[in-house]
Amino acid sequence: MKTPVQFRLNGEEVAAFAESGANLLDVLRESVGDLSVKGGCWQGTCGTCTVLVDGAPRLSCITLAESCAGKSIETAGGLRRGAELHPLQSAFMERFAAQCGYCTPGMLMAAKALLDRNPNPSREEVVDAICGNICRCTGYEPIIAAVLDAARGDSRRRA
Amino acid sequence: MLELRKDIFADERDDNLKEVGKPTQRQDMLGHVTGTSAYYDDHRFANLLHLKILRSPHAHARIRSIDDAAAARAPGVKRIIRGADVPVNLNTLLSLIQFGKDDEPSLATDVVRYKGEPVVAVVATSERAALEALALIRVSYEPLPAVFDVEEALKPGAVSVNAAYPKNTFEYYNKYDHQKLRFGDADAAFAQADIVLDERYQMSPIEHAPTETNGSIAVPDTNGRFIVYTSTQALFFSLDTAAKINAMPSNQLHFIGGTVGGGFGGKVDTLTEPLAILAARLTGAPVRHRLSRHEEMQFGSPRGGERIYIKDGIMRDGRIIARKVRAYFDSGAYTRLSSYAAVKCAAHIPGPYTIPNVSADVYCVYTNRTPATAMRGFGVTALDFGLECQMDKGAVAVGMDPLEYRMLNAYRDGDMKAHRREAKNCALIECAQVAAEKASWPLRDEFRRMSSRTGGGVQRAGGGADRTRAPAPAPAPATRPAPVTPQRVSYERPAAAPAQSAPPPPPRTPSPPPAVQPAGSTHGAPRFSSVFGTRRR
Amino acid sequence: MSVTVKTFAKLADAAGALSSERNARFLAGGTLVMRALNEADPAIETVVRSTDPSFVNIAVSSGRIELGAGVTMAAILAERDLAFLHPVARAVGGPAVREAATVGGNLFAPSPYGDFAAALLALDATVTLAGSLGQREAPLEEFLGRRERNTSLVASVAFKRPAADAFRFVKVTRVHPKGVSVLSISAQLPLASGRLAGARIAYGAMARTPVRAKAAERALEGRGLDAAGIAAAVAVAADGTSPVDDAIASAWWRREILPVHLRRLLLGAGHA
Amino acid sequence: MAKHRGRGVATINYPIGMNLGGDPSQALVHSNPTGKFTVALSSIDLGQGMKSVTRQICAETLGVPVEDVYVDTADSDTGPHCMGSFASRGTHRVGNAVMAAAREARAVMMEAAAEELEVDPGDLETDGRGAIQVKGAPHRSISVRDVAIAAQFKQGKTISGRGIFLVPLSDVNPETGEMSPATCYAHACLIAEVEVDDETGEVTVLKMTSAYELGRAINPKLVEQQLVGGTWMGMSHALYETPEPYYPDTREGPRDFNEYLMPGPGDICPHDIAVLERPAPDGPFGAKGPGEMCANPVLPAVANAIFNAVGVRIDELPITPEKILRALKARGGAAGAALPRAR
Repeated sequence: MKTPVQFRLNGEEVAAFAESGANLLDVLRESVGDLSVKGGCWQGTCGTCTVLVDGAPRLSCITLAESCAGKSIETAGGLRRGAELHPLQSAFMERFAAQCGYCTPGMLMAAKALLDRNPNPSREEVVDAICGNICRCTGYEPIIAAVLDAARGDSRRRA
Repeated sequence: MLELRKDIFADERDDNLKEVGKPTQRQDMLGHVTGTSAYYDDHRFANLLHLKILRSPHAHARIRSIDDAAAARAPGVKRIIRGADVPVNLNTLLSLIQFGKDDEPSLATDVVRYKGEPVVAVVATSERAALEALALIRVSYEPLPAVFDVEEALKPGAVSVNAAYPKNTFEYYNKYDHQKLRFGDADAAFAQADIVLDERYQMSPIEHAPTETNGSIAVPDTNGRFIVYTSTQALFFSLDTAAKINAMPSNQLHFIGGTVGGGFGGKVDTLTEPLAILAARLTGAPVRHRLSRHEEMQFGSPRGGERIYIKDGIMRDGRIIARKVRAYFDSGAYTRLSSYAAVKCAAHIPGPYTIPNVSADVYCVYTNRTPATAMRGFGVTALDFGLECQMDKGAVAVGMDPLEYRMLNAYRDGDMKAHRREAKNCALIECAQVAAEKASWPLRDEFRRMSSRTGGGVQRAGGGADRTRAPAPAPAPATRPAPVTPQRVSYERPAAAPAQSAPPPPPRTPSPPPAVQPAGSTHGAPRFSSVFGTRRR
Repeated sequence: MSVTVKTFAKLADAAGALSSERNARFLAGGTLVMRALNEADPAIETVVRSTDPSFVNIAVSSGRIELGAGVTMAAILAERDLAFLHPVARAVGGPAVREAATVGGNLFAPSPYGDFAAALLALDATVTLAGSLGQREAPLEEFLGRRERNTSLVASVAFKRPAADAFRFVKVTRVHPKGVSVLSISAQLPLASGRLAGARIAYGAMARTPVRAKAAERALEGRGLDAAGIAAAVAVAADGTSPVDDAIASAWWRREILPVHLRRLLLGAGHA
Repeated sequence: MAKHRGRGVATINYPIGMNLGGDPSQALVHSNPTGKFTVALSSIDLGQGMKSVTRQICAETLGVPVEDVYVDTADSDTGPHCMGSFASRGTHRVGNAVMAAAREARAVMMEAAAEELEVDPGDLETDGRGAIQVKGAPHRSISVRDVAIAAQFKQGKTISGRGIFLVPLSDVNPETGEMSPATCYAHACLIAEVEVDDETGEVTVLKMTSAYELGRAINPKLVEQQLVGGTWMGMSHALYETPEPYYPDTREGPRDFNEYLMPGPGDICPHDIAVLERPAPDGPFGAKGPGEMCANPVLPAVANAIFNAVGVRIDELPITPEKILRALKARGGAAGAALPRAR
């Protein structure tokens, strides 16, 4: 049984038919076609699929798609404004904060959730913001540094 | 923070380069931060089918019967695949380079040899439909005794795990049940040694845990070809393996990959492609075979758990005159790549040190667990753990600073290694010097003057008298090591002795016994503990 | 066979559906149920939800605190009046999980999860259950003892506000800052003129469900938080616990370090 | 309670490429009609930076800016054979193949330029900024773009090259193990500083200091990525990771990232790294490869630091707090640790 779901994705109204009980991750990737959201576990344990729902970070793999009806969803695919990168994207580039790149979209969204609410976080607050996101390549340090850079505005208009 | 030490070995380099050596941005970085890098699963197809695997609940069992009738009738199910459907249902990864016998089925038919071994594949219109169908399959097993410990598996009368290797060991050169390394005469040297240190080390299995699990999508293409989008770490390795198992000419397969969400060795085994391709052939539709995280954690091949015994013969002056290693690679139920790792391990013995008498026996052993495979540092990581813990114990035993003990025994250009090749392009000593300097680790002058180049420089270290002296002061962080000037050592480093020759004589000047722990100081050798000697009080 | 999702505006109707529908599970934050759905758990045929505002209501008065079962860890962290519970809420997953994980869901989280439930145990919380026959209250401890057999819907939990600085919490994990419990200790230590009266101590991950440390509580009764009082409690710290071996830690290690961390908590050392 | 600090060291080397060799890689390099180059490979980039390293090697060899080179991998229809991305073989094996292909392409490019400038190819040099000029007479130059156009539309030359690199397979003597495992080795020394809680066995890694010798660092930032990430993985192997917590017993295997333990962002420590470059005689610009070996010294260095801190040796990985606590209890606490008995 499929149910229609309507929500805003990165500012645009989208509608999709979701399998009853489907998670938001599968609906975004398979039905809507936003492939910037990656799946890592479908268990709610790796953070790879992190998106923002009404500004709050959510694990899309354990979020019931139909519970997002009428809500505003942000994904990494919507971070860039035209050709201009979001400061977090620039900072991640400058700090070489991605290797395989698979956890990066989720990391960016987890970091955005923090900076949207707290523009001047401490290192501890940055560590807490990304602690639900697994990265197997970088050792986290470059990611923490990049988020702190972005908060300080060190990387605006660069990259 | 990373510092390039261009001053060291500068005479061996031409640094007049325009692009090489520059911190250029990664070609793929923009794609990564915008979420536009295309991994294997970022390709969409109409009518995509999903393949899921029914796995053995037993570590070792005979399959009596399989009833998949109900599953075949379940909603959304397009095809059930059994071992008999697999064109070539026996393979070993390294058969591509003629190494080892075919020993592993894609789908078990008569016996399952580890918990999680694939038995039946279901192809359905959704993952959920496939998973629900799996729950309807009834397999009748006759449980068999299992073996999980590498040394238990080698005992007479142990359960035989792998039909191709009934004695539970990989067969080397159609002749030996393990890889040998023989250099000098270790046993004779132990008799001459002041100290013999015999220790056991156990590596843990490790899951690669890439954030992207293993997976592939096989898509029927025009003219009978198949396009395969894959997370493989080795494109043609996987293509040729898939072609062999599907009995297809390799040019009917078009593999596309190259952007992979981490691998670390866990995406070499071609775990998903062969069945995805077979399913696509049998259904005529695109098929995705993606491991769940649970499958990746428990049934995707891990780094194997190696058990390593190391026995050193050491002279009081710190020279290691003999090293004997016995290593067991836990290959799990099938060979995959462990047979290769065992040879690589043997080649790495005795580590980056010049030891005149070396003997090693490295076994690739079968047990009833998930087959192991390559992982970052394959064949070496566990050995280095054992060797470097052993070096620490040796240093303590002779009362030497652990770093100076390593530098004393470190290989230099021109030294003969145990696998009978001359060492060249060595740099262990320089790494030790730079790390010590950065960490304010006290090294005595003669050690700061040492060199990896032929001979190795400086007066003999670790001699009797100066070991009793107060710890050398730490070099000021700013100081650079003295310029490296190649010169011969003034003492005879143990020569690479032929098998029959006796080990080198003990040092002329008698050495005092191993230094004793000064009361109240921290643990480890006296000079070593000077670093933190007062910290705890 | 696909799942049916039923959403109800009224909690009572949701409760009714939960008890009447076949193989029904209530979906709160999704950390447990959505994962089960993703794994095609055959035991779930109907998913019941509720949009009842009372379900996410936080009622804080000077003496009493009531939390709707749908209140998330993030909502608790946003509530200044609940500052004493912030360390507990922050110990539940990363930020994204805290946005999902609910008070009610935590009562069902299998060990080694369920640290918030352990904290509620130390707060002597009661659970309000909505069934087809209306609502009833039950002590949390009693509820946890039979949670596997529970068919009614947890509507809310309530407890007396602890005295200022009387509540302490420590969670021991291998991974920082986010990690699954090796164990957690929640303690309510009401001091009256230097003496403890009605101390409550509860553990997470030390048994099949969160459990009270009654022996330690008794040992502290009427004593001060001095060396002697603490030593008496620490001596019986592990009484009544039955930890298990799991992927996080062995029963042996849990038992060994429990007294150490209880002592440190009582000394006010907080998390090491 | 008492917390004890200690330092431990390890020095290691690591063979570059598949053991015994016999692991070829190929590369194709060609220019489009306007002088932009494509490298076609079947090698895999799983995060280690294969695309970027080979891109820089190709640009350096051709003598053009790195922006003018794009690496296309991995398509089995267009990319020639590569053994795969493992065994720290990417930079060394694939890098050499790309270098060979780029040399061949460069030779054609220089011939075509020479024909346009009416000089001997031997008298020409690239300026690395997209032009080819006469040695000593930079005013007599032509852009790579114009050379490519001329080669394609006027001279009928393909500015392209093929490259393969193969270390011939070594025999192994079954009796003695005599063999040629590798042509070059990377080296490292790592010092780890830890703090151990002697009441719980819990370990905190406080700092790492290291020196890595990698031949040539083709790209220092990518080397840093490998070393920082790799030492995190080494710390993880040392203290946390196992899919079989009760090995060799197979029970209680982790199923997810909550149960599979790895250091979180709150568990990491500062790492002060030095990189040394002793060029490998057969490496591309002397490069070896940092990929695998960077994790290896961390495991023993941490184990040795724990011994230095509390006097117990844990010889079984991972070094869990439980193992340390059991050893401490067996030894009667952290104080007064005796030296290990040597026979």
